[in-house]
Parts: sequence; C-alpha cells; structure tokens
Amino acid sequence: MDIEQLKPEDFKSDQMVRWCAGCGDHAILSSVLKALPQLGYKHEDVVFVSGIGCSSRFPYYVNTYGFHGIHGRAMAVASGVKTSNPNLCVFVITGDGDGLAIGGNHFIHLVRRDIDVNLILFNNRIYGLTKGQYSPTSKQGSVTKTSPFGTIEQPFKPGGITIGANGTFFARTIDSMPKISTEILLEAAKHKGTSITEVLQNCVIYNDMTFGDITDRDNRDDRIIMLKHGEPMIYGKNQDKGLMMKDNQIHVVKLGENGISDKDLLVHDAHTEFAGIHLLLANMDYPNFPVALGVIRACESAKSYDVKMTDQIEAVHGKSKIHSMHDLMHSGSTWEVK
Amino acid sequence: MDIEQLKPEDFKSDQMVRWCAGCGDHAILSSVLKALPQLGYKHEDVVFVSGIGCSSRFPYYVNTYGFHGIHGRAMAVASGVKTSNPNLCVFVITGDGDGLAIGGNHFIHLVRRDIDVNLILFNNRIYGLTKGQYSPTSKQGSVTKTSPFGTIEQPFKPGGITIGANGTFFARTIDSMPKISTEILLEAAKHKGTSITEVLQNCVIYNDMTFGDITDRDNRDDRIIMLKHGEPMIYGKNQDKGLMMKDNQIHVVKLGENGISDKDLLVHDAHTEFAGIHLLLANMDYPNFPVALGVIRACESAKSYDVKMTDQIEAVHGKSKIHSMHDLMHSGSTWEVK
Amino acid sequence: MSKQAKVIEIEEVAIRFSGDSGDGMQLTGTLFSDTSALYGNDVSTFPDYPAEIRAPQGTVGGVSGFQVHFGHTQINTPGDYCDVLVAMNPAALKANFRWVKPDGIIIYDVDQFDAKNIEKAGYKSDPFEEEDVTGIQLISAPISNLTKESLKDIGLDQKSILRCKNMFALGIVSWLYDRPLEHAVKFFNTKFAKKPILVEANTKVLYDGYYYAETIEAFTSNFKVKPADIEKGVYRSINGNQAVAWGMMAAAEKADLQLFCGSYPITPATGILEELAARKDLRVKTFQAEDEIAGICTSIGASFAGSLAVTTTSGPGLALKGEAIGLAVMTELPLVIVDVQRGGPSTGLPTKTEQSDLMQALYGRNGESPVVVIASSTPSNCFDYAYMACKIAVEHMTPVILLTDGFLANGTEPWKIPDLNDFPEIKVPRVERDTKNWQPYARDPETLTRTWAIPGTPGMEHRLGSLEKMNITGTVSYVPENHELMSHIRDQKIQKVAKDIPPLEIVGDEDADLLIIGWGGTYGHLVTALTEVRREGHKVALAQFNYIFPLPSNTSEVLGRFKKLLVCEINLGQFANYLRMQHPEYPYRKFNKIMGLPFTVKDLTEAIVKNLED
Amino acid sequence: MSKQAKVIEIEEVAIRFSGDSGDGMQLTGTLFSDTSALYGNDVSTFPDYPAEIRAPQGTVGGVSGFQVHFGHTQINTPGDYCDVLVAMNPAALKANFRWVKPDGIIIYDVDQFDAKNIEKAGYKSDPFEEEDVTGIQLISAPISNLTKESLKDIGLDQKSILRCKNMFALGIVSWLYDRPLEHAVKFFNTKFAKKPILVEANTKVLYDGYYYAETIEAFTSNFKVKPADIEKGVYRSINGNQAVAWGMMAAAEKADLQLFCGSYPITPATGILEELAARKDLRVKTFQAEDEIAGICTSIGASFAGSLAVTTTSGPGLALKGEAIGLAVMTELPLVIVDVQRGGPSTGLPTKTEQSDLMQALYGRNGESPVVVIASSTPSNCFDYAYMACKIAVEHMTPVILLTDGFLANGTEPWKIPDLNDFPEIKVPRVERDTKNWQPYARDPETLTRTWAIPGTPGMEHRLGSLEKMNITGTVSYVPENHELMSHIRDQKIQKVAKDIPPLEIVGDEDADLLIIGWGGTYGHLVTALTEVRREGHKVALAQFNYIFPLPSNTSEVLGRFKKLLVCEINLGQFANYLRMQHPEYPYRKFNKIMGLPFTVKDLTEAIVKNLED
Ligand SMILES: Cc1ncc(C[n+]2csc(CCOP(=O)(O)OP(=O)(O)O)c2C)c(N)n1
Ligand SMILES: Cc1ncc(C[n+]2csc(CCOP(=O)(O)OP(=O)(O)O)c2C)c(N)n1
Ligand code: SF4
Ligand code: SF4
Ligand SMILES: [Mg+2]
Ligand SMILES: [Mg+2]
Repeated sequence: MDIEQLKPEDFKSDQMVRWCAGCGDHAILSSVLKALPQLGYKHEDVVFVSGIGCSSRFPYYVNTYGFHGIHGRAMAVASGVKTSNPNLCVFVITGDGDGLAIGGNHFIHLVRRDIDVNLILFNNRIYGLTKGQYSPTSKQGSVTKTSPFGTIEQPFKPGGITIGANGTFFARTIDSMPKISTEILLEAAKHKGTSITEVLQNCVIYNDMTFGDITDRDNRDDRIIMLKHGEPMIYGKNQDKGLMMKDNQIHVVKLGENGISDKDLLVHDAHTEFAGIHLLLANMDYPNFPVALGVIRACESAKSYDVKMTDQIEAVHGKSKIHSMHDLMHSGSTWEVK
Repeated sequence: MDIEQLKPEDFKSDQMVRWCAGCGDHAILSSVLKALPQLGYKHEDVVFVSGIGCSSRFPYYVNTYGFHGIHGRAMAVASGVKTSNPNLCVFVITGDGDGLAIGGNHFIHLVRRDIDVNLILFNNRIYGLTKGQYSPTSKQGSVTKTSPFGTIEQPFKPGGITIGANGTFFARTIDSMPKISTEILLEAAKHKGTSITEVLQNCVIYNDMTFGDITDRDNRDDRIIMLKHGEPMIYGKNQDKGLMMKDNQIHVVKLGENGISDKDLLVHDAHTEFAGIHLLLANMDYPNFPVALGVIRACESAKSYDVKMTDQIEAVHGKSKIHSMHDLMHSGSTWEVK
Repeated sequence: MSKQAKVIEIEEVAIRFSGDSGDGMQLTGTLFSDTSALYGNDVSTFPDYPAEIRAPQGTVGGVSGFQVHFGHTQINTPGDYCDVLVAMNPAALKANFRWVKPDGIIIYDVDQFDAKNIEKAGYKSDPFEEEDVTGIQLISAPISNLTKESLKDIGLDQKSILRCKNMFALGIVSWLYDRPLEHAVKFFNTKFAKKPILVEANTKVLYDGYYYAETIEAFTSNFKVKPADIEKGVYRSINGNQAVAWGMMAAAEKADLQLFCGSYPITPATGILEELAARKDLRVKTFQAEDEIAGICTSIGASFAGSLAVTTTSGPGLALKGEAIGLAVMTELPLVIVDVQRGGPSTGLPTKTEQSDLMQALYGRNGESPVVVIASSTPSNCFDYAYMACKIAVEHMTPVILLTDGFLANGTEPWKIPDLNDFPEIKVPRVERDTKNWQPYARDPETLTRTWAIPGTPGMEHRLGSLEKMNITGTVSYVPENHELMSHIRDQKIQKVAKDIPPLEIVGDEDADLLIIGWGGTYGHLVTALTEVRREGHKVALAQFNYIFPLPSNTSEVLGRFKKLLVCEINLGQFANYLRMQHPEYPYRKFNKIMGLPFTVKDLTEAIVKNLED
Repeated sequence: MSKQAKVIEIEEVAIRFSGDSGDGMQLTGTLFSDTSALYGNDVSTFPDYPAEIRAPQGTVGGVSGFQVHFGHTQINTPGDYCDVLVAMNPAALKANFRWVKPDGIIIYDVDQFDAKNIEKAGYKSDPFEEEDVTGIQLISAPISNLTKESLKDIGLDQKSILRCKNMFALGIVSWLYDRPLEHAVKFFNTKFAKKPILVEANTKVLYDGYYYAETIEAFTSNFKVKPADIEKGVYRSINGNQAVAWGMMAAAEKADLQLFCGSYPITPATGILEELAARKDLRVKTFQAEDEIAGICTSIGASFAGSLAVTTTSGPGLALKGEAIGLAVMTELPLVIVDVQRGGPSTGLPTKTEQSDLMQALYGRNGESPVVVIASSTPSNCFDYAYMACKIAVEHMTPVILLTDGFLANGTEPWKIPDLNDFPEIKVPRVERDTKNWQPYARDPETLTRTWAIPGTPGMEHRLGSLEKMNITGTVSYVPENHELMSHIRDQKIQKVAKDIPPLEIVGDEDADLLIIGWGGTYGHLVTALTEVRREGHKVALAQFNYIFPLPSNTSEVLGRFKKLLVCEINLGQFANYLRMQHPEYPYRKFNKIMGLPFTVKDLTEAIVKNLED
C-alpha cells in the first residue's frame, strides 16, 4: 500500500476499544489515528509502547507494532526500541501515574537523553485503572480513595518536569479539542528529539470534570490561551486579553486598558533555548492565569541520542582495525604454544 | 550537655574517615560539622540518611543517628523518617549517581511533596565508588570507563530538576569554599520544606578537576557569581561584571560599558515563587555565563508535607468519635447473635 | 409478611447476582448477604469483578458478579456452583451459565434479552437453546419494564429509574428465600439521606419485586434457611483487605506504636491502603509513595524512626520490593510486607486470585536473606495473621511477609468482633532508657533479637546500613569469619521464631491414610471438600499451613503420621517443592489448579477420592 | 641471564603481591602472570581488592593484593596459600600473613616497616614477633631506598620515583623464579610511549631488583617451573567479565544480530559493561541506563526491536530486575541476564564473591515465571556459557539468567583463542518474510518456541504485552483454561531446553562411593581438591553443574550411581535444597562456606575425607 494513500481507518486495529463510554481516551485515539497517515511512515515502521493504566491499553487499538509493558517502564522500553533501531517511529503512551509516579525517573532520563520518541501523556489527574487513587498530578485537596480527607501534596506540572530535565519539546492539548490535538501531535512527531505532549484527559468515572473549569464551552476561551510561535499572546472570547512580562513574571492584562496594546504583549518564542519563560508559561494555571495550550517549547535539538549513538559507532568502526571477533580475539597480547 | 555549647568536634563520630586523600568530601564533612552545632538540635534529634556511593559513607562520620541505605533510596528512607517523626532534623546525603540516576524519581517526588528534609547533593559528575563511570551530571563528551569515546548524553542540571519539580529551595556551593558552604547549609536547614544544596565536589581519583575552570583560584572570581537575596548581580575579581535581563534571557554585561551601571542589573529575588528566573540562574554554565553559587531559590513554603500530615490527622482525630480499635470495630453495621 | 406458596426448609444456598458493570450487582449482593448474616445465617461471599478495564456494555468482558453462599450450617466458601443465578442481561448468562447447578434456577430480565444484547453477548441464537438448560428452572421476569412501571410517577428521569432495577431483582430473591427487607430499607435511608426521592424509589421497587415474586405463580415454593448455630457475640461483615488493615491497627494499639504504611496502589491490595488512609482518627499514617520501592523504603525509614511500619502490595510490587527487603534484613528492623497474591507472571491476571508468590516471598532477594513468611487462610483470619505478623516483626526485629490473595482480599464473611484483651501482648524490644554501653547488634541469647533504639533517644546515637555488620557492635565489617557468623545468625534468628508459633493442627480423621495439605487462602474450599468426602464415609485429614517459614516445629511429626500426603495449591506446586526441601523424608503428591480462580469443591473432592484410591 | 645460585625445579608456585592500594600491585601481578603464561606455564590469578571505599593509606583496609599461581601441571585455582608473599608494608603483612605456607618466603620492603606504619597496620610490636614466622624464610629488602638510589639521577620527582618500587619487587621475584624480563619491558614501551623517561625508570628499577636478588646471598637457590604441557594454539589471558562480554559478542556475530546491552554499573559486574562499551568497532550498542530496571527494560525494548539483548548486573540489581524478567517471560522474547554474584544480603560485601543468588535467579519473580538458569565455572569458560546463554535465549525465545561470581569475574587464566567456526550455529526463529496469517504465539511443536517478528517487517504488525496471552493468537486473555494452559506451556518450554544441553559428566572415579557436587564458579577448587584426595589414594568423583534449570536430563541417573552425595557451595545450601526439590529420591550432604572468599582446597580436602569416612 502506498503510504500517501493511508487513511486513519487503516491504522485502526481489529481489537474492541474497551475504555468507558465518555472517557477522553477515545478522542485522543481518534486524534492520533488522524495524525498517523500524515507522518510518512508505513505501518510496519511505527511502534507504540505503553506502560500499565487505562491509557496504556492504547497500543492494542492501533494497527502497528505495539508493546504494552509493565507499570512505569514504557519510557525505558521505548528507549531500547528506538536506540536499537533508529529507523522506527516510536510513540510512548503513558498516564500521569505510569509516567510521573512509578515511571518518573525514566521520564526525566528519556527527556534528558533526548531520544527521538514521541511521548503522549494522558493526564487525568487520577489512577484510572486501579479505580481512583490520587496521582502526582492530582490537585492539592483532591478527595480520592486514598485521600478521603483531601491530598496534602503539591502536584507536578508535567511541563515543569520536562523543562527541568532540559526537555527540547513540550506541548499541551485537551482531549476534547481533537483537531488541535492532531496538529500538535504532528508537530511533536516532526521534532527531532524527545517530544512530550500532555493531553488533559477526562476520566468520567473517577475524576469527572477535573478540567471542567477550562473545558467548559462557555468559559473556555477566557481560560485558555493557544500559543503559536511568533504570535503575540492574545486570548479571550473577545480576543481582549493578553500576557505581558514585568519583573520576570507573567501578568494578565486587558487590551485597551491602561493604554496596553498588542505591541506590549509577549510574543511566543517556542524555539529559544532559554527555558525560563517556557517554564512560566507551562506552569500557568487557572484561575490566576489562562492555561497554555499548543507547542510551548520546541528547540532545535543538536542531534537526538539515537543518532549520536549510531554516529559514534560508525566513527569508531571506521577508524578501528577490528571488524570481527576473530580480529578482536587475536589483537593485543597473545602468545602461541607450539 | 547544653545545646548552646556544642562544638563541631562533638558531632564527629569515632569512625575513621575513609575517603581518598584530597577528596572533596572531607571539606564538605567539615562544613557540615561546623553547621551542626548552630542548628539548635541535640545530637539525638538529628538523623543523617544516605544511599550508596563514596559520599553516602557520610553518616558514619557524624555522631548522630544515621542510616546508610541502598543505592538511590535515601530520599525515600528519609521521607519515612521525617513523616514518621516530624520532630527530627533530617539530612539526606546523596551523590549525582545515587540522587539523580537510580534515585532520580525519589528526588523529584521528595521535592514535590516538600517534606522538610535537607538534602546535600555531592556532585562530582562521576560514579566514584564503582570506580569511574559517567553519571547523569557528567559533561557531554566525558571520557570515562563506560564512555571510552566520550558520552553522548546531555547532563542534568540539579537546579533545573529541582525547580522543575516545584522545588522551594535550591542552593549551590563548592567543596573548596567551606565557609560559604556552612553558611548555605544553615540557610538550607532553616528552610521549612525540602532544601536541595548542590555541592560541586572534586573526585581526585576518577574525575579530577572537572570543576577546574571555576575553582581555579586565579580565575574563579571571574567565573562564579555569589547570589545574595536583594543584592544586584555583580561579580568579577574587580566587581566589574554583572547580569542583566533582556528578551527573557540573562546577559553578561560589563559595568561602565555602554553606560551600564549597577542600577541596570538584575537584583536577586530568591523568594519569588515565579521560578523562570531561578531556572535561568541555576542553569548558567561557564564559559557563556558565570556559575551561580549561593541560595538561588528560597520560597516560603506554605507548610511542609510532614506538618500537613500531622495537622490533617489531628483535625480528623478531633472530629471523629472513633478513638480506639474497640470503637472502630463496633462502629457501622454490626449485629448480635444471642 | 404473608405468603401462600409452600415453604421448604433447606440447609444452604448459593446465589449469584450478575449483570453489567453498571447494574449495581455488587451492592445487590452485599445487601442480600448482610441481610442473611443479620438473620443469623453463616455467610461467605465473593465478588467476581470484570478485568480491570471496562469492557463495552453488554459484553461478556463487562459482566460483574457477586456470589452469596449462606446456610444453617457452617459455610466455608462462597460455593462453586449456584442454586440461583440472577442474570440481568444475556452477557451475564453467557459468563455464568457454567456455574449454575444442574437443578438450579435462573432468574433473568427478559426485557434485556433482545437481539442486540444477545448478539453482544456472543450468542448466535436463543441463549436458552444454545445453553443446555435441561433440569434448570427458568424464570423470565420483565424486570426493566416492571421497574419503569413501578416508578413512572415518582418524578425521576428514565436513567435513574433504570438504576433501581437491581432492587427489583433483590426483591424477587428476598421473597424466594424468605429474607426480611428492613436491612435494605435502612441502608437506603442512610445512603440517600440527602435525596429522599431515591429512598422512596428504591424501597418501592424492592417491595414491588418482592410482591411480584409472591404473586406470580412461577415459584411453586419458597425456601427457608434457618439461622446457623453461631457462637454468641457481636458480629460484622469483613473482607480480607479490611481485616488485614484492622489487624495491623490492632497490633499498633496493643504495642502502643504509631502505625505507618508506605505503599503504592495495586490491585487487589489497594483496599488495605484505602482502609488505612481512612483511619486518620486512629492516627494511622499512610504515605502513598511514587512507586513500590519508595513504599517500602519510606516504611523502613519509619521503622528506623520507631513506627510499626508496614507496606502493602501484590506480586509485581513484591518483586520491586525485593532489594529493600534485604535492607530490612540487614538492618534487622521490624517491617511487615503484605502481598495480596494475584495471577502471574508479570502483570498477568491482575484481578484474579493465585498462590504463586510463595517462592518469591521466600527467596526473591539477593544473598542469604531470610524473612518470616506467614499466610492467612480466611477473609476474617486476615485480622489475626496481620496481628501476628506485626507481633513477630516487632518482637523479633525482622521483616515478615504476610501472604493473602485476591480471593481472601475481596471475599467477605461474618466476623465475631474480638476483644483485644484476648490478644497476646506485643513486647517492644526497645532499649531501656539508661542502658550503658548499648550495642546496636547485641542480642537476646534466646531469640537472637537485637534491641531497638529510636532516634530522639539520647545517648543511643548509632548508624545502621546495608553493608555487612559486625556482630554486637553493628559497625561495617568485611571480616570473613564475621560474615559467616552473621549469615548463620540471621538464619537462626528466623528459625527461632518457630518457638513462638502454634503447633500444626489437623482437621478430620487422625487415623486417615491421606493427609490433605494446604496453605493460605484455600482453607475454606479444602475443609468443605474434606467434609464432603468424610460425609461419603472416607477417612481423610487436612493440615492447613499458616506459618510457612519457619514451619511449625511439629511439622515433620504430623506429616509422618500419614501414609499419603497430597499438597493442593493454586499454582504449579510451590509449597510441595518447599516441603520437599524442608522435609525430604516424605514423598508428596500434588494437586494444582491455576486458572485465576479459587478451587472448586467438586474438583477437590474428585482429587481426594482419586488419591484415596491409588 | 647467568646466575650462580642453585636452580631447583618445582611443579607449581603461588605468589601473592600485596601492598597499599597505590602501590601498583595489580599491575605487578599481571605482568608476572603474563610473563609466566608467555613462558608456557599454566596460570591462574586472582586479585583481592580492598572494599569499595579507599581506606587510609597504610591501613589493613587499604591493602590490595594479587595472587598468581603457575605451574608445570594444570593449574585450576589461584592457590589457597602462597609460597611467596611480597609485602610492601606492614598492613600488607597483617592482611595476608594467614595465607603464607608454613615453609613459605616473605619478601618485605623493610623501609616501610617503621613505627608509624607498624602502628597503622594494627601491630603493637614487631610484626615478625607478633606473627608466628617459624619455618618461614624472611627476606628483608630495602626496596624503597634502593629504588630511590637507582633513580636518583634520572630526573623524576620523588613521588614518581617511589611509584616504581613495585618493579623492584617484580625484579626480585622474577629472578627467584627465573622469569625473563622482556615482556615487562615491552609493556613499559607501549604504555609509556609518550613518556620515555618512565620507560627508562621502570626498566632500570626492574633490572636493579633482578640483580639485587641475584647478588645478595639471601636466596640460596632459585627455582625453575618448566612450561606446562599445554594444548597447542594461540593463547591470551582473560578474566571472567571479559569472557562474558566476548562470548555474547561472538554469539551476536554468529547469529548475525546486533548486540545491545542496557545496564547500570555495579561491582563486580561493571567490567562486562565497560568491555562492551569499548567495542563500538564491532558495533555493539551499550546503553548505560539510569538504574537496573531501565537497564533491563531498554534491553527488552531492544529485543522486541530485533537485537540480541543482554543486561548485566550483580545481586541487588537482579532483585530490581525481577519484575521486568517476568515481562520477558510473558512476551517470550530472547534476553540474557548476567548476574555476577557477590556477598549478600543487601549491599552486603560488594567486592567479595558468593554463590547466594541461585534461589533468586530461579524464583525471584511474581507468579509462575520460569527462565533458563545456567552458570559458568571458570574465568575462561564464561565465554562458552555466555555464548550458550545467547544461543538458548534466541533459539527458545526466552530469558536466560547466566550466573557468574566475583571470583570468576576478576580471576584470569590463559585462554586458548577458539575458532568460532567450531561453535554451534545459532538459528534465529525469525518469521519467514512471506508467512501468511502469522500468529504471534503459534509454536514449534517440538520446542514450544514462538517465532520472532521484528518491527519494520511488513504484514507482521502485532502487539505484545504483560497481561496473560491467548495461546497462538497472543491477544489478551482472561479465560481460566487458557491461563492454566499457558502456565504449563511456559513451564514445558523451559523444560524442553534440556534436549539442547549436554549430559552431566563426572570427573574422577566412576566407581567411587562419594560424589562431590558443585555448581558454577567453584570448579577450580573442587577439581583441585578432588585431585589431591585421589592422589592420597581415595576414590572420589566430581559432578560440576553448569546447567541449573533445566538440569541435564541424565542428572538423576548420574546421582544414582553414588552412595554419598556431597553438595559444596559458597552459601547456606541453596543448590542442595534445589536438588532436593528436583530429585527428592536422593539424600544430600552439604558443605558450605560463606566468608566472601572462594573455597580453600585445604578445607575442601578435609571435608571430602571426612565424608568419605562417615
Ligand atoms: C508494579 C505495579 N505497580 C502498581 C500497579 C497497579 N497500577 C496499574 S495502572 C496504575 C495507575 C494508573 O494510572 P495512570 O498511569 O494515571 O493511568 P490511567 O489509568 O489513569 O490512564 C497502577 C497504580 C501495577 N500494575 N504494577
Ligand atoms: C542497586 C545497586 N545498583 C548499583 C550499585 C553500584 N553503585 C554503588 S554506588 C554507585 C554510584 C555512585 O555514584 P554517586 O552516587 O555519584 O556517588 P559517589 O561515589 O560519586 O560519591 C553505583 C552505581 C549498587 N550498590 N546498588
Ligand atoms: S476509568 Fe477513567 S480513564 Fe479509565 S477508561 Fe474509564 S473513564 Fe477512562
Ligand atoms: S573515589 Fe573520588 S569521590 Fe570517592 S573517595 Fe576517592 S576521591 Fe572521593
Ligand atoms: Mg491517570
Ligand atoms: Mg558521584
């Protein structure tokens, strides 16, 4: 089959999709299915790797190679797949528990190494599969099965963690905005190096409406901002709000008030290596700020880890006289017994 | 013994110190011994917890309670010690391998939870104890036993990781500046919440002079900047250099040139919750920037995790009618067989 | 309540409620079983959850079941096969038909047996033709429509109305087995205190179901199961996870220690953590860690700091904790590790039961790293063994692994609330305040236990760690002879726990040829099978092990009394292998099942009879 | 080279070089042993590193030793006790005196035996009075001063001059055992190619040491150890870690697969990773992961992607890998896990050797999770067993655990460079390109092996995972009967590996009463003890196991031929227990040491003789 002609349906597997009706995972699946034919990879060259969690069932539903690992280890398994064969297009599917609780270390080390895989973090701020315990992204105070009196923990911001680990790509989208999700996933896939895409995902069963504030259609546009590289940071139903920088902090301003015009606003520079501003943008939270969606950070990475590994091997191989076990075993100090 | 009268020697244990002659760990030990009597804790209320590594031998040399754990788990063990008994003053001693390789996940979760422990990260950019393999903080290109052709990995910046995990306190010092180290450690100990202090430490045997650029006495002052809250960012042997902010990036400037005066410089605000600038400061690296020492970030934390845990327990306890197993077992649905 | 039909007295009944995940079968079953327990029957229940991920509605994968077994005599299992199956849709029938007794009753919601649902369930034609229903009494009840009818004027939306249909089913079954309705009504009143309309709706539907059964002539008789002859006392219903949590809390109270649990959620163990997290009124500290390793390591830290520290998990989590268990062995700190076993290997069958972590519990660590291993054998005795695990851990300064399983964890039974005064004291081997020249690794000569000095205690500052320790002083030691000595001491220290554990007892015929051997969660099924085989006139005995390492001191003597030893386990034979190692003097026969399910009494009786014969 | 003293021919000699960590003893020993090997002797060496952390100079904790055992006959161990001890300071004497033969020689640097050093070493008075040196020949040599004297005009600083003193010692010993000096000189020329002054200095000191020994009249004779009768061929010296690395590389070359190693450094296994990392010329991919879990998981990913994937570690790391090994079991992917055993439990004795991870290798995972376990038994046959581990892993699509230990890892011996053509082929069970309707879990009926479809292969897209798999299709399955079937298939699949492994062979007397049983790294000591006991006229045989699970098919038959079975291990009896489980038909005696050290031949011969008698 010609790659050009592949359609989203071609990437659907024959497995029955088993998420709860109304779960945000369904929408993410369809966003991914839409993106896949546009990547320019054949089925057989795409691999989906996941851990354990509701979200981690994802690979079963895509008609590519897939690996449903153990809890928290998707990042490590995917690192092995990609460095073993850099020609593959590798996706990691993980949840806020899988990727940031038990898998947190592999997450930051994947990002640090900058291996060219595309990670999609299904953030529903809850452990779905195990039926509703709080996760490292649960809002402080969340009442869950293991926090009947409310959690006492500060949540992680996945963007913060990514940027803190020297991440070169971070983007955010919402399950209920599938078109935008597809666009972002395409940009993520294009990025050479590790791309992290956080999808705010609703778990209807155990954490319904955790993102209600910012997904509610009536108020949504006043509470989120879509960042686009090179464009000023304007948002609001009436495009009347903006973000400004003062005293090394971001401030929400009203256009027109106090003589503020769009010239005064921050212009989004997703490409700068200086991550201070990306950190501030990624950490913005409602109600003090709008929540940033879109590609927040997308630096050129010099070269991804998997490519550097191959390059180094070829360079050494080229220079060495040892090209077989026979060469090696007979190199250096040997002696003959006659 | 009256706490007031304790001297550094009183905190020395009777164990022979077994680090290599010339190892930076010796100096750090003496900085800590100097700080200890000033903390206002009695011996018996101080606990040192470590993992495995050269640095992790530390607890044996301090005459307090101590726990030399397993590789990478010091942060978790210490979390248990402190939440179990918040009256204890708990230190974590870890290395760049122990704390950021195998222990990376516990590191970021400790920071996220903001448990009131003081972590000292001995960063020598190498695995010392296992005799010289690269670590997650080794400079890219480092030739070590496991990277005979140079590493291909970007190193972590411990400050970045801390700030990315919502850390409330991060400071940096150098083994060879023991006075400053003691001062910083005292500030770290005062901080309510997790404090992370990175000590740049020389491993004479396996990574000698890895910080040579910035520790060399002749050039040091032109290559490091001591940050002090509320003070403008001036540095240099002749106090003629400074840091300015432009376009959301930090720039090195020369005082007097282009009409720049100390009024134009950044003034260090360690207390702001907006971490963008702290991230930039913590990530500065020679030769493009001076390396920042001192307390880079020290926010008020609302309340540390261990205190919140106790508070919640007392609140629930106060309201409940159940105060013993007998109460509990006879609560709710029971029936009597007569 | 008056009724016309003939009342038949019977000994015991098993009823399986089953329907879609959203149909409320767990609640239905629980109300029925509580009612029966209140009424005075002995009861055993077991929920059969669908696999972790929700399957689409109406499919077999999405069926949720709950079996209640109650009787006038002692009830030790939830029953293999059921007398009554309540099937709320075709998928429920499909999933459970194999469990219906040949002369059983199937009550089904005929309104849900439409073409679409029949197909979703994977039937090609009429389900009652595809399944062989000869001998089975089929009760076709229009449950959905009658529920709608019943509530049409009440002022609820259609979806909420249909949510009540499980109560119609409960009403039918309540009539059939002559159960009072008060308990359920009381439950509605508490649960829906703030939504009186729901109290009214559920109550109405429940009664309507009851009257429906009384009215239609489908049932020729109803049944009466007289109260069991149960020990006097105050009872409550308890499942294994709750019992573990409470047993540990009881131990903490008796030992006057703070209970600390560092843990990470994992099916089917999460319930223990959840139960403990809810008990802040008893000042239990729970620490939901970032992973299993942090779970155990925070607990080791808490133990060092003087808490009664526990960590809870299932198989994959126990694998992750292996290295840190070794740390607790080396530092000789008290620690209880609870492993609620599930189907393996790897993620395996996460919601299913199995006994395949025995070897892992015994040996899943580097080096010679002995720990005490014990196993509970009924949902409610999880309380006792959790208590004992804590007692041994503290008194012997050692890690203890407590094995339960998915079957015990979720199974419930009535539990006579104990008087904690009857429980043995827990003596904490804390250093006396004024001990001079205290040595961290000095030992009690009898038990080889060291003493516990807790941070905050002046003058006892010391350092523990994972490197080999010098005996007595506890400093780091690489001395070859010391390592050999310490290896033997650690081994002996655990062996000496045997003095504190009760002798192995047998149930059944002392003079039998065949001894059935079980361990842990299979007790209910084994004892039921034993009873049946004996009832048929055979001689046979049962030894159920709760203490695995060390084994009870009289083990060899007991085993030696029988000609044939048959080890029955839900795995491929781990305990049999272990017995071979410990007591190679006897030959062992094996009976194993490994289907993610408890034994069936039927399979067991067959196996026993077969082994009696050859 | 001419010399006057009497030359005595002897069969074999053991020399221990020992000094402070900074004294260059490892190099000295290596040069001596290489020279002996070049000369044609059989050689075995073992370094005795200080514990991981450097102890202060001059203390016993800081002593570094290197023992060389060489001979005219076959040499199987580095020797328990040494004929010559070279002690560069009092601490070296203190640490090693116990290993000197009663009629041995001690050569010591008298310049270092000053009051300060004597005290640091922990002696209270004159060391040669504190130790019982009766019968021992003491050679007091002013090594430091003569080195200074020798190099005083060469133009080096004092520190660099003193660094050469190990070569003076080497010179002395070289004269004593009539070793040529060329090899060492050649080594200096390569090593210091860029610093000719160091070539000159080391060469001069070496010769001066040699002449010193020749000149002084301390030695009444020197010795000649004639070349051994060694198989013809090209040889090199190899240690166990290097041999493991090379064996895996050889397997990758034969199988035409890319070798991938995901690993995390840990003593004493790190050498394997280091060796592989250096072999980018052979396109080996090494991934130094953030921890052991990531080490194995990257390798599992690489295996899924079609590499020959391995991971290397020691005991604590194996504990961490347990959960992921289960994943490889469930996904039925090839994977080799190397565990270089060290002293446990926990961090234990990290630089010392032990055989205590056997049970962990067999059972350290949740669920019924069988993997192949094999063990190598000499430094050089680590090559062969690493090769076989890879072959079995690939051909049977299974994880294989290869056990070595700290003794094998660091011990060296001459190795006849093999011809890879003589090694068996490795058949990769890859799916044929055009297979129609390929099923991921369809199996070869003989071996029960599934086939390997590698990402990038069109038409074979499939999904693997950690949940229970449906046989043949490989989809997720919760069907009870399938789980039982798969549990048995996974077990049988490993059992069937027995067909591919060679039968167990015995060394020694077929008609003996006593069979000594060993496994893994104890071979050299056991066979040496066997030879000694037989030389004394006793009949005895040895069976050394390399294949642990499954056991060779003729195991029971072999064991059955002997009246007494004595299992010797460096642990508390794990293999003996395992044999009890597998072959309960025989009684086993045990001989165990657990001191962080290899057996001594002396202890073994005593134990054997004792067991012969009773
Ligand atoms: C080693 C191990 N620990 C714990 C679990 C139990 N477990 C499975 S998924 C999960 C968390 C799922 O949360 P998340 O990753 O957020 O995924 P979601 O279900 O919310 O999509 C947990 C704790 C496991 N399977 N394995
Ligand atoms: C589970 C486990 N894995 C690996 C090791 C081996 N190991 C011990 S310390 C260490 C790294 C030490 O590096 P670092 O933390 O930077 O400490 P340093 O020695 O440099 O102070 C390693 C890999 C171990 N002891 N345990
Ligand atoms: S439990 Fe939540 S996350 Fe999981 S499938 Fe259902 S709705 Fe989705
Ligand atoms: S090896 Fe390096 S870090 Fe370790 S004690 Fe020696 S100098 Fe210090
Ligand atoms: Mg989640
Ligand atoms: Mg380090």
